[in-house]
Amino acid sequence: MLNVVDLYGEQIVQRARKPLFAGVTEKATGTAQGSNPMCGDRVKLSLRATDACIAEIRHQTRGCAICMASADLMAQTVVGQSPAKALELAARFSNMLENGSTEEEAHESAVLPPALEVFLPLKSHRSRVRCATLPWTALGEALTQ
Amino acid sequence: MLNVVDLYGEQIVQRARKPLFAGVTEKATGTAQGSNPMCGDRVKLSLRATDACIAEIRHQTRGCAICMASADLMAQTVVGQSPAKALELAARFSNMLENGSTEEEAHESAVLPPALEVFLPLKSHRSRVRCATLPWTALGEALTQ
Amino acid sequence: MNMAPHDTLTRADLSHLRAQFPILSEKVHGKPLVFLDSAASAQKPDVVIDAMSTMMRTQYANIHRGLHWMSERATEAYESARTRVGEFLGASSREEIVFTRNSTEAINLVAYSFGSLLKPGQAVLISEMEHHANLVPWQMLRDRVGIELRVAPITDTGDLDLEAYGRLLSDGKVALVAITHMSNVLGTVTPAEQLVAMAHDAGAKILLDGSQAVVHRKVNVAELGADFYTFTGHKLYGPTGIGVLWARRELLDAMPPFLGGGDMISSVTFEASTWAPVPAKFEAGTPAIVEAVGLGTAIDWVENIGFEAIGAHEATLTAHALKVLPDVPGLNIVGRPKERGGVVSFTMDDVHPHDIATLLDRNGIAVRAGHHCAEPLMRRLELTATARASFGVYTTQAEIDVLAQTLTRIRSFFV
Amino acid sequence: MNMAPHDTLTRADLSHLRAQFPILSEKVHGKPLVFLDSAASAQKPDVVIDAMSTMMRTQYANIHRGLHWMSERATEAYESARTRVGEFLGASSREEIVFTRNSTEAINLVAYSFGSLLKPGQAVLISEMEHHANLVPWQMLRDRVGIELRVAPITDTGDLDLEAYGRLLSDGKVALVAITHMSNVLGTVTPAEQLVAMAHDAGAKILLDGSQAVVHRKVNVAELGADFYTFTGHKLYGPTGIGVLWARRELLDAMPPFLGGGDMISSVTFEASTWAPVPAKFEAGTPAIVEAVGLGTAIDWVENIGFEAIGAHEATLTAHALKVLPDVPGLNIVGRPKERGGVVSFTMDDVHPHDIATLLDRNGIAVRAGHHCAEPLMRRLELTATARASFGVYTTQAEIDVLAQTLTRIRSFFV
Ligand SMILES: Cc1ncc(COP(=O)(O)O)c(C=O)c1O
Ligand SMILES: Cc1ncc(COP(=O)(O)O)c(C=O)c1O
Repeated sequence: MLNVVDLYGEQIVQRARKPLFAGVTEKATGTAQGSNPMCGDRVKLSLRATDACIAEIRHQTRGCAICMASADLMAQTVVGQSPAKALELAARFSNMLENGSTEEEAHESAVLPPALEVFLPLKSHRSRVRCATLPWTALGEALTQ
Repeated sequence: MLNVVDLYGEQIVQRARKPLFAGVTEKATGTAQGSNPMCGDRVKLSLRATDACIAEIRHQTRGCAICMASADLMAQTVVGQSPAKALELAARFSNMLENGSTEEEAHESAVLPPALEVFLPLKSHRSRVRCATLPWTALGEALTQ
Repeated sequence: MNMAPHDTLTRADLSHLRAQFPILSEKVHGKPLVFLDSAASAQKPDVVIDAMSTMMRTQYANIHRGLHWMSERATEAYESARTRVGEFLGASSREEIVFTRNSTEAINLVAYSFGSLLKPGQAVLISEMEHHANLVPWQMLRDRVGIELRVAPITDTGDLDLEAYGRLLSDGKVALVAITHMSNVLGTVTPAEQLVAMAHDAGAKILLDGSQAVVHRKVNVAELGADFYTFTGHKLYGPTGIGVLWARRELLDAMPPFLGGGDMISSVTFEASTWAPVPAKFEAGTPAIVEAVGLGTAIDWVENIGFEAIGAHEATLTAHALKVLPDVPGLNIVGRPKERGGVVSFTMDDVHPHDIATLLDRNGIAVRAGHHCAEPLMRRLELTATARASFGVYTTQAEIDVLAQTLTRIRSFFV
Repeated sequence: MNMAPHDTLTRADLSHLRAQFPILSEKVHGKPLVFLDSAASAQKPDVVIDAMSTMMRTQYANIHRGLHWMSERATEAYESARTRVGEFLGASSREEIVFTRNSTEAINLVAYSFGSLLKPGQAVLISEMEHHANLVPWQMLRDRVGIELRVAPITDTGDLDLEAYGRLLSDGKVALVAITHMSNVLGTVTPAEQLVAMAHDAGAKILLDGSQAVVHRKVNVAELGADFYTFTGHKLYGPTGIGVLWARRELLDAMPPFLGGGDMISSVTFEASTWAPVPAKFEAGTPAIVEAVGLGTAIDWVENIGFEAIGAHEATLTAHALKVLPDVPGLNIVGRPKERGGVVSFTMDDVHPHDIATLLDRNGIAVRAGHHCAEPLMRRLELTATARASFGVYTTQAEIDVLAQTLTRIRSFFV
């Protein structure tokens, strides 16, 4: 049997295969491109936002399943939120994956939207963490232009 | 008790203390200086020779007991010999110390004047071999000028 | 290891051999380790680990200049490792062997030292399939000295384009060719003798990056006719921290030193220093003494098996991989060179190489995924990354079968 | 080693400690080894040897970029060694630690990279008591770039002449001071804080060569205020093949890379490359992975004993040596600096240092004799060579007594 454990959960594989937020935002107020030269992952983000609310956000992602799913679930998580809140989530997400050593600790310390918890198993695959945080780094850029 | 084994034999210590061939040759036909920058050993040689015979040879040596004694015993060995014979001895001496791995082998392969056999124990102190060969290197230079 | 050299490895030889690698009985994520990442770094046999421990436990001191027993023994061990490397490469003298940290440093040494003798108007010629280690140092040299950097293209099969290579040499401006002897991505073994002959005809010196090649075949620098050859200990079943530059004596003699410090000088005043004879001139400071001794032991170990047996074994493995992997749905082999070593790169439709590697790892199988430090080659291949399985002398056909089966499952998981 | 840190080593501690060094129970020429050559290279405790073996036996692969378990574990081990070194030196971040082969390479890295930012008219200031490792790279830089090389003299006691140091800085042309933190010949511990303050007042950066100093005392680069600090693993009870450059982050950021290759780039095309963030920018190619891990273990081991205890022990040994050695007929201690570490150089009337070393060796005692890679210092002292006894944490007073007794016999043998 293929040992996939919980790393490539249903959610991740689904979103990687059929992203719901792929594409380009019309009349974007912010755009950014994040890339990881180490593996060629690349995320192009476009969004339309006011100070109060991210009205629309789309991504064009070329990369692995983790990166693709992360971009898509990020878009779903932040749409409708204020830019400030989104930036806070971005920081919390990276922090959750990059620090703390056990999944338990991370669960406790960071209150994340449940949809993002599918990435928690990455903590034991440190070399893949950047795949998941790349879209969030791009988001930070797109929002602070 | 001090373990000196046969390395610093009577001959070597005596010659180091009171060299018989120290000094400068008058009307020298050849001179040379050998030095080992690693330890500061320095041998200045002067000699008077025809094609047939080394009539006189003197050294001024600043260095360790091995180097000093080697210079002095070299002078004693080659004086009266032809330059050609002296060069042959020089080659044989270096060869004896630098090659072969046991003292037995060296004894067999190289026929050296018995006076020089006091240096054979150096074979198990490879780092000191250069101290003994330095005067002979200088001799080669002084004879081939 | 008291296996007599013979032509191929029997099943019994192989299990005897594997038993000498303690790490091969480790488990990863609860599964037996299947280590298919030897091209990145090979595992170490017991004898190498023991040689290093034993030296540190019983006969260690700093080398050279030490007049005491421990130092003389350590010096002897270090210098006899140099002799072994010289014999291994067919160098005409042991003084032509310079110990470095790795291949990368060996190439940089040439780029700094030999490179400082080059002048604007001259060129260095590399190829499209170089590892960054044999590319970036020449870019840096170009930017320092103002030489030209030329790149010989490869064909679609992943072979060097010899016609283009000839054209790039033809104006006589190329002072140095620096080309891999075996590609770490495509597995391509380059036609070294021919490259050497063409370089020399054009008046160029030639450096061969043997980091991958020495592991898989008998290399003889005299027969190759090369001017510089480099390799790295950790890929040859030896320790990390030790690599080798071989160069012709007259080149080493003519080259200025690279690093300054102890052991590389003949004498020093504040005004000026004079250099020690080679190879000391290029080995400033305390070298990786224990690691050099470990490398010497690794070479003994490899030669005791013999390159006929190693070559035959790896050829069998590679042929097997090239037979079973294409049966995996959606799998594409990257590169079909004429002559190749035990390295196979591939991609899979619908599954990113990173996901392949992570999922293989979850099943105990170690492969590498990424650009393999060869970004320009990736661009030439119009890929951003590949997965790569690479074989060592301890690899079995059964491991390759497990790889193929697991890849099939991974693929069906994603589509 | 589960000794709690305390102020001094009891006899029991010491024998417990010695038992951890397998080599110390070896015999040399039939006599028990008395190893008084630790300043050249220290012996290795069991834990260091075991850490290296264990890694190669159970958790080895090439690091970085590897997506599989073995590679992730090896990367973690390597990077946590970096963290340990950073803490050990009091660096403000782990990214300020660059692994090199040894001190010599660390200093050369600065000479090439920081040195390439210097211009004719600027000067580098060293001292009269530098090891060749902290002298030759600056001569080579001078000859490459056209800077001036200045030399601060020492006093007759073997201390740095601070007045002269100040004068040499006063015209503001000195861009970099590079001075030893402890002399490997005289044992002099230089007044580092003061040297740093004076250098900074004169607008110069300062590099401290800590190769000897880190072994004997707690070093904190933040408290020292230095800009660069270097040391070498093998003198700190660690492996060969690994050294350390610490530098302020902003300096590392501003400096161009030294060696080119894998792992030091961010992206590469044939036209140009961009560099990875520090410290990767300065670590091209496969590093000395296992050796870095060994060094991390050595540091743990040293810190577990504690520098209060180590310092107190070595001060006692040095004081004892300075008491008993002058009683040896004809013996002259070389250098009487104000503050010193566990290194004592000496000469004996009528007996050349080489003969001293060889005869001591015949009696099992390892000391070093020669110019100790500090020829210009020898010239300043009007000597061609000295004999040098140097102490490690495992050295005993009884060993120093044996040294003194044997020296007395050697002397009487010669006169
Ligand atoms: C003061 C000093 N600096 C630099 C070095 C060079 O150390 P390494 O040979 O490990 O590079 C030494 C050791 O010999 C030393 O004592
Ligand atoms: C072809 C080739 N050249 C050079 C290197 C660099 O080797 P190292 O990292 O040991 O310097 C490698 C290994 O990654 C390689 O495969």
